[in-house]
Amino acid sequence: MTLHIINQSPLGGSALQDCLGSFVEGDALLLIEDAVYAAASPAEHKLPQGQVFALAADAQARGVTLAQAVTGIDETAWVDLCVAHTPIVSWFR
Amino acid sequence: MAKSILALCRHAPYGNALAREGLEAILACAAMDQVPSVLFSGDGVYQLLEQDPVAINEKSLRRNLQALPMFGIEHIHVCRKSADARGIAADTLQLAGAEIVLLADTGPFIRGFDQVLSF
Amino acid sequence: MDNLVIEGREIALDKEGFLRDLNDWNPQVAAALATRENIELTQDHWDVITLLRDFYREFELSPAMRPLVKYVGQHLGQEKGRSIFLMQLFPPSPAKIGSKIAGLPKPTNCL
Amino acid sequence: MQFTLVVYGAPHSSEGAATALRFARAALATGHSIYRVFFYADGVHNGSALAAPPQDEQDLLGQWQSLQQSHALDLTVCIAAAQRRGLLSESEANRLEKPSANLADGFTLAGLGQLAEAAAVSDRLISFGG
Repeated sequence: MTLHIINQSPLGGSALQDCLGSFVEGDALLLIEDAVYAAASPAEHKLPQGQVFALAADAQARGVTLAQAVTGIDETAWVDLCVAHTPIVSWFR
Repeated sequence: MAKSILALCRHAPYGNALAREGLEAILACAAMDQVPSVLFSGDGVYQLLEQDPVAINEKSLRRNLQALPMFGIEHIHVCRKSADARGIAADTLQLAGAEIVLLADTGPFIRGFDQVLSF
Repeated sequence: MDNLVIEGREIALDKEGFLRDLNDWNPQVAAALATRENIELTQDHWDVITLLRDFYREFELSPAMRPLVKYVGQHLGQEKGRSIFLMQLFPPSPAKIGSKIAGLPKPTNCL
Repeated sequence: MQFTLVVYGAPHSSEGAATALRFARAALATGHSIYRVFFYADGVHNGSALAAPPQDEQDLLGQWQSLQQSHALDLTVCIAAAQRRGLLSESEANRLEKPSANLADGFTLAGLGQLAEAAAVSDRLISFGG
Protein backbone atom coordinates (compact mmCIF):
# COMPACT_ATOMS: atom_id res chain seq x y z
CA MET A 1 0.00 0.00 0.00
CA THR A 2 1.23 3.42 -0.99
CA LEU A 3 2.37 6.20 1.32
CA HIS A 4 1.60 9.55 -0.30
CA ILE A 5 3.60 12.53 0.96
CA ILE A 6 2.47 16.07 0.11
CA ASN A 7 4.40 19.23 0.89
CA GLN A 8 2.35 21.91 -0.87
CA SER A 9 -0.44 23.97 0.64
CA PRO A 10 -3.87 22.70 -0.43
CA LEU A 11 -4.66 25.61 -2.76
CA GLY A 12 -1.08 26.46 -3.71
CA GLY A 13 -1.04 24.15 -6.71
CA SER A 14 -2.19 20.79 -7.91
CA ALA A 15 -0.17 18.50 -5.62
CA LEU A 16 -3.05 17.68 -3.29
CA GLN A 17 -5.54 17.30 -6.10
CA ASP A 18 -3.18 15.07 -8.14
CA CYS A 19 -2.45 12.99 -5.06
CA LEU A 20 -6.10 12.47 -4.16
CA GLY A 21 -6.71 11.38 -7.75
CA SER A 22 -4.24 8.55 -7.18
CA PHE A 23 -5.31 7.64 -3.65
CA VAL A 24 -6.65 4.13 -3.11
CA GLU A 25 -8.47 2.98 0.00
CA GLY A 26 -5.89 1.52 2.36
CA ASP A 27 -3.18 3.97 1.27
CA ALA A 28 -1.79 6.45 3.79
CA LEU A 29 -1.48 10.21 3.38
CA LEU A 30 1.18 12.30 5.11
CA LEU A 31 1.04 16.10 5.14
CA ILE A 32 4.40 17.84 5.60
CA GLU A 33 5.67 21.41 5.27
CA ASP A 34 2.99 23.69 3.75
CA ALA A 35 0.61 20.78 3.22
CA VAL A 36 -0.21 20.81 6.96
CA TYR A 37 -2.56 23.73 6.26
CA ALA A 38 -4.94 21.10 4.90
CA ALA A 39 -4.89 19.32 8.25
CA ALA A 40 -6.95 22.01 9.97
CA SER A 41 -10.04 21.25 7.89
CA PRO A 42 -9.66 17.85 6.22
CA ALA A 43 -13.28 17.60 5.09
CA GLU A 44 -13.12 20.90 3.26
CA HIS A 45 -10.10 19.66 1.31
CA LYS A 46 -11.72 16.27 0.65
CA LEU A 47 -9.00 14.35 2.45
CA PRO A 48 -9.70 10.61 2.74
CA GLN A 49 -11.18 9.19 5.93
CA GLY A 50 -8.60 7.50 8.11
CA GLN A 51 -4.86 6.99 7.53
CA VAL A 52 -4.19 10.72 7.33
CA PHE A 53 -1.09 11.96 9.14
CA ALA A 54 0.69 15.28 9.52
CA LEU A 55 4.14 16.18 10.80
CA ALA A 56 3.39 17.73 14.18
CA ALA A 57 6.48 19.95 14.11
CA ASP A 58 5.47 21.45 10.76
CA ALA A 59 1.92 22.11 11.99
CA GLN A 60 3.17 23.65 15.23
CA ALA A 61 5.61 25.85 13.33
CA ARG A 62 2.72 27.29 11.31
CA GLY A 63 0.25 27.57 14.16
CA VAL A 64 -1.99 24.94 12.59
CA THR A 65 -4.24 22.96 14.91
CA LEU A 66 -4.75 19.47 13.57
CA ALA A 67 -8.33 18.34 13.15
CA GLN A 68 -9.28 15.21 15.01
CA ALA A 69 -9.29 13.08 11.88
CA VAL A 70 -5.60 13.83 11.32
CA THR A 71 -2.93 12.08 13.38
CA GLY A 72 0.03 14.24 14.34
CA ILE A 73 3.33 12.34 14.20
CA ASP A 74 7.01 13.00 14.82
CA GLU A 75 9.88 12.13 12.48
CA THR A 76 10.40 8.71 14.09
CA ALA A 77 6.80 7.75 13.39
CA TRP A 78 7.34 9.02 9.83
CA VAL A 79 10.19 6.56 9.43
CA ASP A 80 7.89 3.80 10.74
CA LEU A 81 5.23 4.80 8.18
CA CYS A 82 7.83 4.47 5.43
CA VAL A 83 8.83 1.04 6.67
CA ALA A 84 5.19 -0.05 6.65
CA HIS A 85 4.40 1.15 3.10
CA THR A 86 5.58 0.68 -0.47
CA PRO A 87 5.89 2.53 -2.65
CA ILE A 88 6.40 6.03 -1.25
CA VAL A 89 5.20 8.80 -3.56
CA SER A 90 6.03 12.47 -3.09
CA TRP A 91 3.73 15.12 -4.50
CA PHE A 92 5.24 18.59 -4.57
CA ARG A 93 5.03 21.94 -6.37
CA MET B 1 16.76 -8.08 -5.65
CA ALA B 2 16.10 -5.49 -8.30
CA LYS B 3 13.16 -3.20 -7.70
CA SER B 4 10.44 -2.12 -10.07
CA ILE B 5 10.68 1.62 -10.62
CA LEU B 6 8.04 4.14 -11.68
CA ALA B 7 8.92 7.63 -12.85
CA LEU B 8 6.03 9.99 -12.12
CA CYS B 9 6.28 13.15 -14.24
CA ARG B 10 4.08 16.01 -13.06
CA HIS B 11 5.78 19.13 -14.37
CA ALA B 12 5.08 21.06 -17.55
CA PRO B 13 8.02 21.49 -19.93
CA TYR B 14 10.24 24.63 -19.77
CA GLY B 15 8.73 26.29 -16.67
CA ASN B 16 10.50 23.95 -14.30
CA ALA B 17 13.84 22.21 -14.84
CA LEU B 18 12.45 19.06 -13.29
CA ALA B 19 10.63 18.18 -16.51
CA ARG B 20 13.89 17.89 -18.43
CA GLU B 21 15.97 16.60 -15.55
CA GLY B 22 13.33 14.00 -14.80
CA LEU B 23 13.63 12.75 -18.35
CA GLU B 24 17.43 12.66 -18.05
CA ALA B 25 17.09 10.53 -14.94
CA ILE B 26 14.69 8.19 -16.72
CA LEU B 27 17.11 7.79 -19.62
CA ALA B 28 19.99 7.19 -17.22
CA CYS B 29 18.05 4.46 -15.40
CA ALA B 30 17.22 2.83 -18.72
CA ALA B 31 20.83 3.07 -19.90
CA MET B 32 21.78 1.23 -16.69
CA ASP B 33 19.27 -1.54 -17.44
CA GLN B 34 16.94 -0.36 -14.67
CA VAL B 35 14.23 0.46 -17.19
CA PRO B 36 11.52 2.38 -15.35
CA SER B 37 7.86 2.65 -16.21
CA VAL B 38 6.78 6.20 -16.94
CA LEU B 39 3.55 7.94 -15.93
CA PHE B 40 2.64 11.46 -16.99
CA SER B 41 0.17 13.06 -14.63
CA GLY B 42 -1.02 16.58 -13.78
CA ASP B 43 0.81 19.24 -15.79
CA GLY B 44 3.26 16.56 -16.88
CA VAL B 45 0.78 15.67 -19.62
CA TYR B 46 1.73 18.93 -21.33
CA GLN B 47 5.15 17.43 -22.04
CA LEU B 48 3.56 15.20 -24.67
CA LEU B 49 2.02 17.99 -26.76
CA GLU B 50 3.58 19.54 -29.85
CA GLN B 51 6.30 22.08 -28.98
CA ASP B 52 8.41 24.62 -30.80
CA PRO B 53 10.71 26.25 -28.24
CA VAL B 54 13.26 27.72 -30.68
CA ALA B 55 12.10 31.26 -29.92
CA ILE B 56 12.81 30.83 -26.19
CA ASN B 57 16.23 29.28 -26.88
CA GLU B 58 15.33 25.92 -25.40
CA LYS B 59 15.83 22.44 -26.76
CA SER B 60 12.61 20.59 -27.54
CA LEU B 61 11.70 18.38 -24.60
CA ARG B 62 9.29 16.47 -26.78
CA ARG B 63 12.11 15.58 -29.18
CA ASN B 64 14.01 14.19 -26.20
CA LEU B 65 10.92 12.23 -25.13
CA GLN B 66 10.82 10.61 -28.55
CA ALA B 67 14.07 8.89 -27.62
CA LEU B 68 12.29 6.85 -24.91
CA PRO B 69 11.61 3.88 -27.22
CA MET B 70 15.30 3.89 -28.21
CA PHE B 71 16.08 3.41 -24.52
CA GLY B 72 13.67 0.48 -24.27
CA ILE B 73 10.66 2.39 -22.91
CA GLU B 74 7.87 1.59 -25.32
CA HIS B 75 4.80 2.24 -23.16
CA ILE B 76 3.99 5.76 -22.05
CA HIS B 77 1.35 5.87 -19.33
CA VAL B 78 -0.85 8.93 -19.10
CA CYS B 79 -3.38 9.85 -16.41
CA ARG B 80 -6.67 10.20 -18.26
CA LYS B 81 -8.19 12.50 -15.65
CA SER B 82 -5.25 14.89 -15.99
CA ALA B 83 -5.60 14.97 -19.77
CA ASP B 84 -9.36 15.50 -19.56
CA ALA B 85 -9.00 18.27 -16.98
CA ARG B 86 -6.69 20.13 -19.38
CA GLY B 87 -8.93 19.66 -22.40
CA ILE B 88 -6.41 17.39 -24.09
CA ALA B 89 -8.03 14.86 -26.39
CA ALA B 90 -6.59 11.37 -26.11
CA ASP B 91 -5.88 11.09 -29.83
CA THR B 92 -3.62 14.16 -29.78
CA LEU B 93 -1.25 12.32 -27.46
CA GLN B 94 1.20 10.50 -29.66
CA LEU B 95 4.86 9.62 -29.52
CA ALA B 96 6.55 7.93 -32.47
CA GLY B 97 7.55 4.38 -31.69
CA ALA B 98 5.72 4.30 -28.37
CA GLU B 99 2.30 3.18 -27.29
CA ILE B 100 0.30 5.66 -25.22
CA VAL B 101 -1.56 3.90 -22.42
CA LEU B 102 -4.32 6.00 -20.86
CA LEU B 103 -5.00 5.09 -17.24
CA ALA B 104 -8.45 5.79 -15.85
CA ASP B 105 -7.26 5.01 -12.35
CA THR B 106 -3.62 5.68 -11.51
CA GLY B 107 -3.81 4.61 -7.86
CA PRO B 108 -3.75 0.83 -8.33
CA PHE B 109 -1.11 1.25 -11.04
CA ILE B 110 1.21 3.17 -8.71
CA ARG B 111 0.73 0.58 -6.00
CA GLY B 112 2.32 -2.06 -8.21
CA PHE B 113 5.80 -0.53 -7.96
CA ASP B 114 8.55 -0.80 -5.36
CA GLN B 115 9.97 2.69 -5.86
CA VAL B 116 8.53 5.89 -7.28
CA LEU B 117 10.79 8.65 -8.55
CA SER B 118 8.75 11.89 -8.57
CA PHE B 119 9.69 14.54 -11.09
CA MET C 1 44.33 21.27 -25.99
CA ASP C 2 45.73 22.19 -29.41
CA ASN C 3 43.23 23.48 -31.89
CA LEU C 4 42.74 21.99 -35.34
CA VAL C 5 43.99 23.83 -38.37
CA ILE C 6 42.19 22.89 -41.55
CA GLU C 7 42.99 24.67 -44.80
CA GLY C 8 44.40 27.57 -42.85
CA ARG C 9 41.29 27.89 -40.65
CA GLU C 10 41.67 27.34 -36.94
CA ILE C 11 38.99 25.19 -35.28
CA ALA C 12 38.70 25.61 -31.50
CA LEU C 13 38.61 22.48 -29.33
CA ASP C 14 38.02 22.18 -25.62
CA LYS C 15 40.35 20.42 -23.22
CA GLU C 16 38.95 17.02 -24.08
CA GLY C 17 39.06 17.58 -27.81
CA PHE C 18 35.37 18.35 -28.37
CA LEU C 19 34.43 21.15 -30.74
CA ARG C 20 33.74 24.39 -28.91
CA ASP C 21 31.40 25.49 -31.69
CA LEU C 22 29.33 22.65 -33.12
CA ASN C 23 28.83 24.65 -36.33
CA ASP C 24 32.50 24.10 -37.15
CA TRP C 25 31.82 20.49 -38.02
CA ASN C 26 32.27 19.13 -41.54
CA PRO C 27 33.63 15.84 -42.90
CA GLN C 28 37.18 17.20 -43.04
CA VAL C 29 36.96 18.22 -39.41
CA ALA C 30 35.62 14.75 -38.55
CA ALA C 31 38.61 13.12 -40.25
CA ALA C 32 41.01 15.38 -38.35
CA LEU C 33 39.24 14.68 -35.03
CA ALA C 34 39.44 10.96 -35.79
CA THR C 35 43.16 11.17 -36.47
CA ARG C 36 43.63 12.63 -32.98
CA GLU C 37 41.93 9.48 -31.63
CA ASN C 38 44.18 7.29 -33.82
CA ILE C 39 41.21 6.26 -35.91
CA GLU C 40 41.31 6.09 -39.68
CA LEU C 41 37.79 6.54 -40.99
CA THR C 42 36.37 3.74 -43.17
CA GLN C 43 32.93 3.49 -44.76
CA ASP C 44 31.66 1.75 -41.59
CA HIS C 45 32.84 4.71 -39.53
CA TRP C 46 31.11 7.17 -41.84
CA ASP C 47 27.87 5.18 -41.71
CA VAL C 48 27.87 5.41 -37.94
CA ILE C 49 28.91 9.08 -37.93
CA THR C 50 25.98 9.86 -40.21
CA LEU C 51 23.65 7.95 -37.89
CA LEU C 52 25.02 9.74 -34.83
CA ARG C 53 24.20 13.06 -36.47
CA ASP C 54 20.76 11.79 -37.51
CA PHE C 55 20.16 10.62 -33.93
CA TYR C 56 21.05 14.04 -32.62
CA ARG C 57 18.83 15.79 -35.14
CA GLU C 58 15.92 13.50 -34.34
CA PHE C 59 16.14 13.47 -30.54
CA GLU C 60 18.38 16.45 -29.68
CA LEU C 61 20.45 14.13 -27.49
CA SER C 62 23.93 12.70 -27.73
CA PRO C 63 23.22 8.99 -27.58
CA ALA C 64 24.25 6.63 -24.80
CA MET C 65 25.49 3.18 -25.73
CA ARG C 66 22.19 1.36 -25.43
CA PRO C 67 20.10 3.57 -27.73
CA LEU C 68 23.01 3.92 -30.15
CA VAL C 69 23.20 0.15 -30.55
CA LYS C 70 19.46 0.00 -31.15
CA TYR C 71 19.51 2.88 -33.63
CA VAL C 72 22.39 1.38 -35.60
CA GLY C 73 20.55 -1.95 -35.66
CA GLN C 74 17.44 -0.31 -37.04
CA HIS C 75 19.29 1.50 -39.81
CA LEU C 76 22.28 -0.67 -40.72
CA GLY C 77 20.88 -4.08 -39.85
CA GLN C 78 21.12 -6.33 -36.82
CA GLU C 79 24.58 -7.55 -37.82
CA LYS C 80 25.95 -4.08 -37.09
CA GLY C 81 23.59 -3.18 -34.27
CA ARG C 82 25.89 -4.70 -31.67
CA SER C 83 28.17 -3.10 -29.13
CA ILE C 84 31.19 -5.10 -30.34
CA PHE C 85 30.87 -3.56 -33.82
CA LEU C 86 30.78 -0.04 -32.36
CA MET C 87 33.56 -0.85 -29.92
CA GLN C 88 35.83 -1.84 -32.78
CA LEU C 89 35.09 1.37 -34.67
CA PHE C 90 35.34 3.86 -31.80
CA PRO C 91 37.33 2.41 -28.93
CA PRO C 92 37.26 2.52 -25.96
CA SER C 93 33.96 4.35 -25.44
CA PRO C 94 31.92 4.41 -28.66
CA ALA C 95 29.17 6.80 -27.54
CA LYS C 96 31.70 9.37 -26.34
CA ILE C 97 34.38 9.02 -29.02
CA GLY C 98 31.77 8.69 -31.76
CA SER C 99 29.94 11.80 -30.53
CA LYS C 100 33.19 13.73 -30.48
CA ILE C 101 34.09 12.84 -34.07
CA ALA C 102 30.50 13.39 -35.26
CA GLY C 103 30.51 16.90 -33.77
CA LEU C 104 27.82 16.36 -31.13
CA PRO C 105 27.75 18.04 -27.70
CA LYS C 106 29.91 16.53 -25.03
CA PRO C 107 27.85 13.91 -23.18
CA THR C 108 26.91 15.13 -19.69
CA ASN C 109 28.78 12.33 -17.89
CA CYS C 110 25.52 10.89 -16.77
CA LEU C 111 24.75 8.23 -19.28
CA MET D 1 16.07 -1.10 6.46
CA GLN D 2 18.05 0.80 3.84
CA PHE D 3 16.72 4.17 2.71
CA THR D 4 17.69 6.36 -0.22
CA LEU D 5 16.79 10.04 -0.04
CA VAL D 6 16.52 12.19 -3.16
CA VAL D 7 16.74 15.91 -2.47
CA TYR D 8 15.49 18.46 -5.05
CA GLY D 9 15.41 21.62 -2.95
CA ALA D 10 18.22 24.16 -2.69
CA PRO D 11 19.13 24.92 0.93
CA HIS D 12 17.58 28.05 2.40
CA SER D 13 15.21 28.52 -0.54
CA SER D 14 12.72 25.75 0.08
CA GLU D 15 12.22 23.44 3.00
CA GLY D 16 13.01 20.15 1.26
CA ALA D 17 16.64 19.84 2.30
CA ALA D 18 15.94 20.68 5.94
CA THR D 19 13.07 18.18 6.02
CA ALA D 20 15.32 15.52 4.47
CA LEU D 21 17.85 16.15 7.24
CA ARG D 22 15.18 15.67 9.91
CA PHE D 23 14.11 12.42 8.27
CA ALA D 24 17.70 11.21 7.90
CA ARG D 25 18.46 11.84 11.58
CA ALA D 26 15.31 10.01 12.69
CA ALA D 27 16.01 7.04 10.42
CA LEU D 28 19.59 6.72 11.64
CA ALA D 29 18.55 7.16 15.29
CA THR D 30 16.10 4.26 15.01
CA GLY D 31 18.69 1.84 13.67
CA HIS D 32 17.99 2.12 9.95
CA SER D 33 20.69 2.87 7.44
CA ILE D 34 20.85 5.36 4.61
CA TYR D 35 22.24 3.90 1.45
CA ARG D 36 22.63 7.21 -0.32
CA VAL D 37 21.44 10.81 -0.31
CA PHE D 38 21.21 11.89 -3.93
CA PHE D 39 21.11 15.63 -4.62
CA TYR D 40 19.41 16.48 -7.88
CA ALA D 41 18.06 19.54 -9.71
CA ASP D 42 18.35 22.59 -7.40
CA GLY D 43 19.23 20.20 -4.59
CA VAL D 44 22.83 20.17 -5.86
CA HIS D 45 23.35 23.54 -4.14
CA ASN D 46 23.39 21.66 -0.83
CA GLY D 47 26.90 20.62 -1.77
CA SER D 48 28.27 24.15 -2.07
CA ALA D 49 31.18 24.84 0.25
CA LEU D 50 30.54 28.57 -0.13
CA ALA D 51 27.21 28.84 1.70
CA ALA D 52 27.53 31.31 4.57
CA PRO D 53 24.22 31.72 6.43
CA PRO D 54 24.05 34.18 9.36
CA GLN D 55 24.97 32.73 12.80
CA ASP D 56 21.39 32.80 14.04
CA GLU D 57 20.08 30.65 11.17
CA GLN D 58 20.56 26.94 10.80
CA ASP D 59 23.66 25.77 8.97
CA LEU D 60 22.41 23.07 6.61
CA LEU D 61 25.81 22.39 5.07
CA GLY D 62 27.33 21.83 8.50
CA GLN D 63 24.47 19.51 9.41
CA TRP D 64 24.96 17.39 6.29
CA GLN D 65 28.68 17.23 6.92
CA SER D 66 28.41 16.23 10.56
CA LEU D 67 25.87 13.51 9.67
CA GLN D 68 28.22 12.40 6.92
CA GLN D 69 31.10 12.11 9.37
CA SER D 70 29.22 10.35 12.14
CA HIS D 71 27.51 7.80 9.86
CA ALA D 72 29.81 7.63 6.83
CA LEU D 73 26.85 8.91 4.81
CA ASP D 74 27.04 8.72 1.02
CA LEU D 75 26.23 12.25 -0.15
CA THR D 76 26.15 12.13 -3.94
CA VAL D 77 25.60 15.22 -6.08
CA CYS D 78 24.43 14.69 -9.67
CA ILE D 79 27.28 15.82 -11.86
CA ALA D 80 25.17 17.00 -14.82
CA ALA D 81 22.76 19.02 -12.66
CA ALA D 82 25.78 20.42 -10.79
CA GLN D 83 27.64 21.46 -13.94
CA ARG D 84 24.68 23.49 -15.15
CA ARG D 85 24.35 25.27 -11.83
CA GLY D 86 28.01 25.92 -11.17
CA LEU D 87 28.89 23.34 -8.53
CA LEU D 88 32.25 21.83 -9.37
CA SER D 89 34.96 19.71 -7.80
CA GLU D 90 38.64 20.52 -8.37
CA SER D 91 38.91 18.01 -11.21
CA GLU D 92 35.65 19.11 -12.87
CA ALA D 93 36.62 22.79 -12.66
CA ASN D 94 39.88 21.86 -14.28
CA ARG D 95 38.28 19.71 -16.97
CA LEU D 96 35.63 22.31 -17.81
CA GLU D 97 38.12 25.18 -17.64
CA LYS D 98 36.30 27.09 -14.88
CA PRO D 99 38.04 29.46 -12.46
CA SER D 100 37.34 27.66 -9.19
CA ALA D 101 35.86 24.65 -7.45
CA ASN D 102 33.23 24.78 -4.70
CA LEU D 103 32.20 21.21 -3.85
CA ALA D 104 32.12 20.86 -0.06
CA ASP D 105 34.02 18.16 1.83
CA GLY D 106 31.96 15.05 2.38
CA PHE D 107 30.09 15.35 -0.94
CA THR D 108 30.86 13.41 -4.12
CA LEU D 109 30.01 14.26 -7.72
CA ALA D 110 28.71 11.30 -9.70
CA GLY D 111 26.42 10.39 -12.57
CA LEU D 112 22.71 9.65 -12.58
CA GLY D 113 23.61 5.98 -12.65
CA GLN D 114 24.06 6.36 -8.90
CA LEU D 115 20.38 7.26 -8.60
CA ALA D 116 19.35 4.27 -10.71
CA GLU D 117 21.54 1.97 -8.67
CA ALA D 118 20.27 3.33 -5.35
CA ALA D 119 16.66 2.91 -6.50
CA ALA D 120 17.41 -0.67 -7.49
CA VAL D 121 19.06 -1.77 -4.26
CA SER D 122 17.49 0.33 -1.45
CA ASP D 123 14.46 -0.90 0.44
CA ARG D 124 12.78 2.49 0.31
CA LEU D 125 13.29 5.62 -1.79
CA ILE D 126 11.86 8.99 -0.74
CA SER D 127 11.91 12.21 -2.78
CA PHE D 128 12.06 15.57 -1.02
CA GLY D 129 10.60 18.16 -3.36
CA GLY D 130 11.84 21.70 -3.65
